[in-house]
Amino acid sequence: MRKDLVWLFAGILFFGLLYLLNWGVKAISTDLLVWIGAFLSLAIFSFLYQDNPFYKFAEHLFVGVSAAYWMCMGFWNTLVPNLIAKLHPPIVKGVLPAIAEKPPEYWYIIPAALGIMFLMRLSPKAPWISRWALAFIVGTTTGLNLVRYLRSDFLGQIKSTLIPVIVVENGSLSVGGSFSNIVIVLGVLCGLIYFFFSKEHKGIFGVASRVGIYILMITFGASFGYTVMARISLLVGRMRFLLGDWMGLLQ
Amino acid sequence: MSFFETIANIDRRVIFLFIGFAVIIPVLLSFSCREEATPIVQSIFDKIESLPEGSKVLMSFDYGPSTVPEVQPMVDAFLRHCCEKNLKIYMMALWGTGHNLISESMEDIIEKEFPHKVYGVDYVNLGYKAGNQGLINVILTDMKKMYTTDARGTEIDAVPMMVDIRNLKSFDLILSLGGGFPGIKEWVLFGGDPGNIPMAGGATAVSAPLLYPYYPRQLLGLLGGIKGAAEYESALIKGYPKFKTYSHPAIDMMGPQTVAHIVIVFFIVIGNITFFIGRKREEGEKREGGVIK
Amino acid sequence: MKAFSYSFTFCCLLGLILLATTDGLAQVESSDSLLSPLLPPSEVIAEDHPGDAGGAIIVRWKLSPDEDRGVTGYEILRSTSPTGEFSSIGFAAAGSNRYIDANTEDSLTYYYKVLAIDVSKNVSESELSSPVRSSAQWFDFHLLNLLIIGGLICGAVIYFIAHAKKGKKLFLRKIAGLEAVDEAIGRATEMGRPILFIPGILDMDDVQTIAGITILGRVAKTIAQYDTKLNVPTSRSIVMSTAMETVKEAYISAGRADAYSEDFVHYVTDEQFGYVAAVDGIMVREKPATCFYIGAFFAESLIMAETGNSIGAIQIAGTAMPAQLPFFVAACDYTLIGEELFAASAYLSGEPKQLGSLKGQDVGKIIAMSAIVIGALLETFFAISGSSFFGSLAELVHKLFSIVAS
Amino acid sequence: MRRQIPLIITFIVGSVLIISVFIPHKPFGQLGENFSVYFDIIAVFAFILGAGNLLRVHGNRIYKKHKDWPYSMVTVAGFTLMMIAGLFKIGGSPGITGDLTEPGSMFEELYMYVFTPLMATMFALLAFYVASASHRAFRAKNKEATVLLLAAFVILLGRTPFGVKLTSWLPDPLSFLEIPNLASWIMSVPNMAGQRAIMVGIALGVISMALRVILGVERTYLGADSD
Repeated sequence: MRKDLVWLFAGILFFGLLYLLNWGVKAISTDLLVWIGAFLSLAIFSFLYQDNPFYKFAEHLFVGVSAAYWMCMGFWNTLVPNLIAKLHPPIVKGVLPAIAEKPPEYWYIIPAALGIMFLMRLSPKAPWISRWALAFIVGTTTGLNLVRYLRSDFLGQIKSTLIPVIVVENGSLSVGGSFSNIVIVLGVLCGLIYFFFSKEHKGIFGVASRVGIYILMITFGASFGYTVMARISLLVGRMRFLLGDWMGLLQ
Repeated sequence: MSFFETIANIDRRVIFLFIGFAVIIPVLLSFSCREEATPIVQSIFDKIESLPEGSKVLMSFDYGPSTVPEVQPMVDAFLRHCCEKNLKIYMMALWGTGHNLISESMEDIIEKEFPHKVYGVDYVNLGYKAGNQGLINVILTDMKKMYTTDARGTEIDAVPMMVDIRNLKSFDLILSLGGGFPGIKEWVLFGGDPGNIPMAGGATAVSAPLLYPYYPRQLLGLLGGIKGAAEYESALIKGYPKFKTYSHPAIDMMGPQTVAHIVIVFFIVIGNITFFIGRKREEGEKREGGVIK
Repeated sequence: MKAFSYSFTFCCLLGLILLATTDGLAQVESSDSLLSPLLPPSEVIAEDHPGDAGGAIIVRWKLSPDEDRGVTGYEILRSTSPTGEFSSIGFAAAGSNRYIDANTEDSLTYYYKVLAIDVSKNVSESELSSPVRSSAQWFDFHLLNLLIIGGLICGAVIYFIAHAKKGKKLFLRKIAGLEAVDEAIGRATEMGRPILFIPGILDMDDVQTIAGITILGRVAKTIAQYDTKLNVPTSRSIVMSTAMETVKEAYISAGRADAYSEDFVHYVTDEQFGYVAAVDGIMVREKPATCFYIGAFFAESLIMAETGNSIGAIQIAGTAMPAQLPFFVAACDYTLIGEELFAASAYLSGEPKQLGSLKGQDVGKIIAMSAIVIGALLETFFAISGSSFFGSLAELVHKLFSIVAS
Repeated sequence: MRRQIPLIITFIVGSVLIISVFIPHKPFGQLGENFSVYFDIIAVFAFILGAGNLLRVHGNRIYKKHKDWPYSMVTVAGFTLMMIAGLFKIGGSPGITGDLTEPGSMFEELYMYVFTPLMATMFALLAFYVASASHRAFRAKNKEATVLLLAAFVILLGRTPFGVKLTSWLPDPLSFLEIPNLASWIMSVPNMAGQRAIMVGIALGVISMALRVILGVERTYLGADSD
């Protein structure tokens, strides 16, 4: 018998026993499903110490269950209503009565054909056909993203940087406001200079690119620091489940 | 290995252990630390505090279930404060998901904790209307064009507290809760600014930084994430000690978060101290080495 | 570069003029007339909504002269015949002088009327609009600025790609993360440990994944020359088959078809955290000497990078997710920041054509920087002097960079 | 020829989509949306390849008695169970006509009690990793690292009551130096500037990368590296 499996089974058995024996104890949960959730949570947490049979078990279960989850979602939420029901509505009469009455839309034959082309990878004779579907996907992605990024990230961000570097408020100069705006404008300019590829970062250009790096470092430090609290709140949530819902230690 | 080296190369599992305890212990003890309201939060509290009885407050529920943990505590605190101050509360939603959240908030806070409040006189649910910023644009000049009934289907002029409402300018304060789109930004740009109406809001921690630029001119205050909510809850408890016995989920969340935060800050400080001492020593050794050679 | 600055300025001006002419709102006048019956809105004009796929008509009118005397709003009526029955299609608030009817059939002719309504529910009806039909257009003039700026940048990129073909040598600055690729692969070979490549968690419909896969192709070509195992777990089926194809070709073109194995690339699960759980497992069990994280990442970035760090792997990351960059910068040895990710495959290819495109990107940066400098200066002059000349110039630069949804 | 056709497809699809942004007229206006729908459909077809690969990898391990083969059995079992529960909509009141995530169905129960705790706990590991990463990375090793450290430290402190108290004694004219104010200034000014520079750079990178792909200069993804 393998040692890791012995440990795994012993652990599960122990957990099961605890579950069975807790019937008299008032606080602890009696819900088997909560116990399963608690066991899986602890199994994942155990990875923090080191890899072990419990983590391996939870990880492999997670992979299997979640892969199937997304496949079922794809089947029922995309394939059936957006393809089968469009091509031949009566087929889905049994599952989606509301859609079954609509007239068929035959141009959906195109994605169906592309999907089948993609599967031709498996064919021993013409696997290269799958590249046509792939070329379609890549063409779509690049075409759509080119314009999307140009719009919101290029034009949009530049537009928000068109700000006065001297701020006048109620007729008088606002020192703080002006300083902030100067930092924003110079910060964006220097940041962009840092990204220059085809010019050596030397002289004035080099100085600006150094400033650019510092601005980026402030950005990274600040965003990191800002996120820490949100990450801890996730752990608080898990602990409340373990200590409260499962062990009943919280009122 | 010297003491400093040991600390500098500390096994990360030790840090994990500290973080674990930093969360478990405060959760077990329901430890909460006193949050001091920062000016950006206190100014909202002061504003509501300064409103005379019967003032009209419009609350827009611009969030969905995924951000409920962060935003709901803010809503609850605002509702309690307004009810306590006998302000008239008008609730609406720019988000479809906000509709149910209004009903739930009414049930959980107003109906349960302030049972003497009368629907239609002290508070009203105007429900969700589509249109995003366009909706704000219209109600800036005419409220009843969009809201011909309340969410319960009562004709709008039959709701007593709606009689003297013409448009957004009829309100003394607008509170937008959410932070996504549409949300606080749209309220500022299309409601607060053009109508010159006092505005404040509560946003998720992620979206709050993008709203800071509007404070304090266009937004009189802003609650950012759980921390902002906790600060408001403490301001409320400070002003009205009776709320101490009420639920304060944000403060409860903050306790463990703060302790864990401090542990992280502590480790950063220790890491740097040992790093510098280590480097000094290395330099010293190098120099000595040079002499011997 | 000079030529570009000039042409940029020229195009800016051209665009501004065009933009300035497309959008003119009618000036509104109001006169006081007391105690007379409510006066109707006048000059109702209905036109096809420009720059759309049809199905919408804009109705404009001159406000009722009684606007200040309690007009609460306008009701828009529509009919398909001038004498037929008019039905209400919507309201506009007081003070507004246009309404978009987004529910029209392109084949029908419509007539519009606008009613003014006041506090006491009096109504007064405008004259009939002239007949109008909605139609679809072949060009959306609201996006002219997008076309101009996009055209300039794309033109620059294409120009330098074509230019580079002629074999002109380009200077390119070093990118530390890419310099380290060879060393990282060599190290894995020396240690006899595998190399892990994570192409992000998004599908092929994200351009970062495409960047990740191209870099994988280049990296795999180098790896093929050593006897090192490559492990590419993917979280999307399409990414899996694309990566398989890419790696296989890389091995073939390196002349090492024999060393390629179908097991290099494998699918795990579409679920974000399920995928991370599995990747973490692979890391602690196979102990790769080098980890690449190149593509689109979310919260899982730090979970992977910290686990990778704990096993002592050299880590090279690259992403254009601004929110995840801080974590990679903190936990990895090298990070390709944003734009560098997309430049990486060109760098690694070493082909002049690809490298030329990078020079085109730099022209884009010059455009961005000059726009910011010009715009900020104009805004500043306007703020100080209050002069309407600078005000309107600043406004025009704003328009050039705004995306107006009509 | 086999190499040329995909390149032509990419070129046509990519350029038509770019042009279609400016042409509202049918059928161009809708192309982007339609093609995204196509993508989702192709992705579902591709699941067959993904599932096949997953089962092949774990099947091989079981067959060859790889050292972790019992765990592979767990994956296969979990996959099969969830697949049957989902495809046949087992449990749940209306059966096959109902919603996939109908409360009470086996699919939903597995999601709630197996999937969710695993997901939430995996996510919660971040709290630990964020601590170990900051301990290691936030050190004043050089100038850049010092700037990173300082920015992070001010923001971190600004979010604890301790940090607020630390500087609350500052007189009013210096109130902008109070840590919470400093923190929000960093967030909304230099941080924003950096974010913008990154985003503008990314946009340019995407544009150039997309053009290289559309023009067929970059073709690695097709597995065709050279001409």
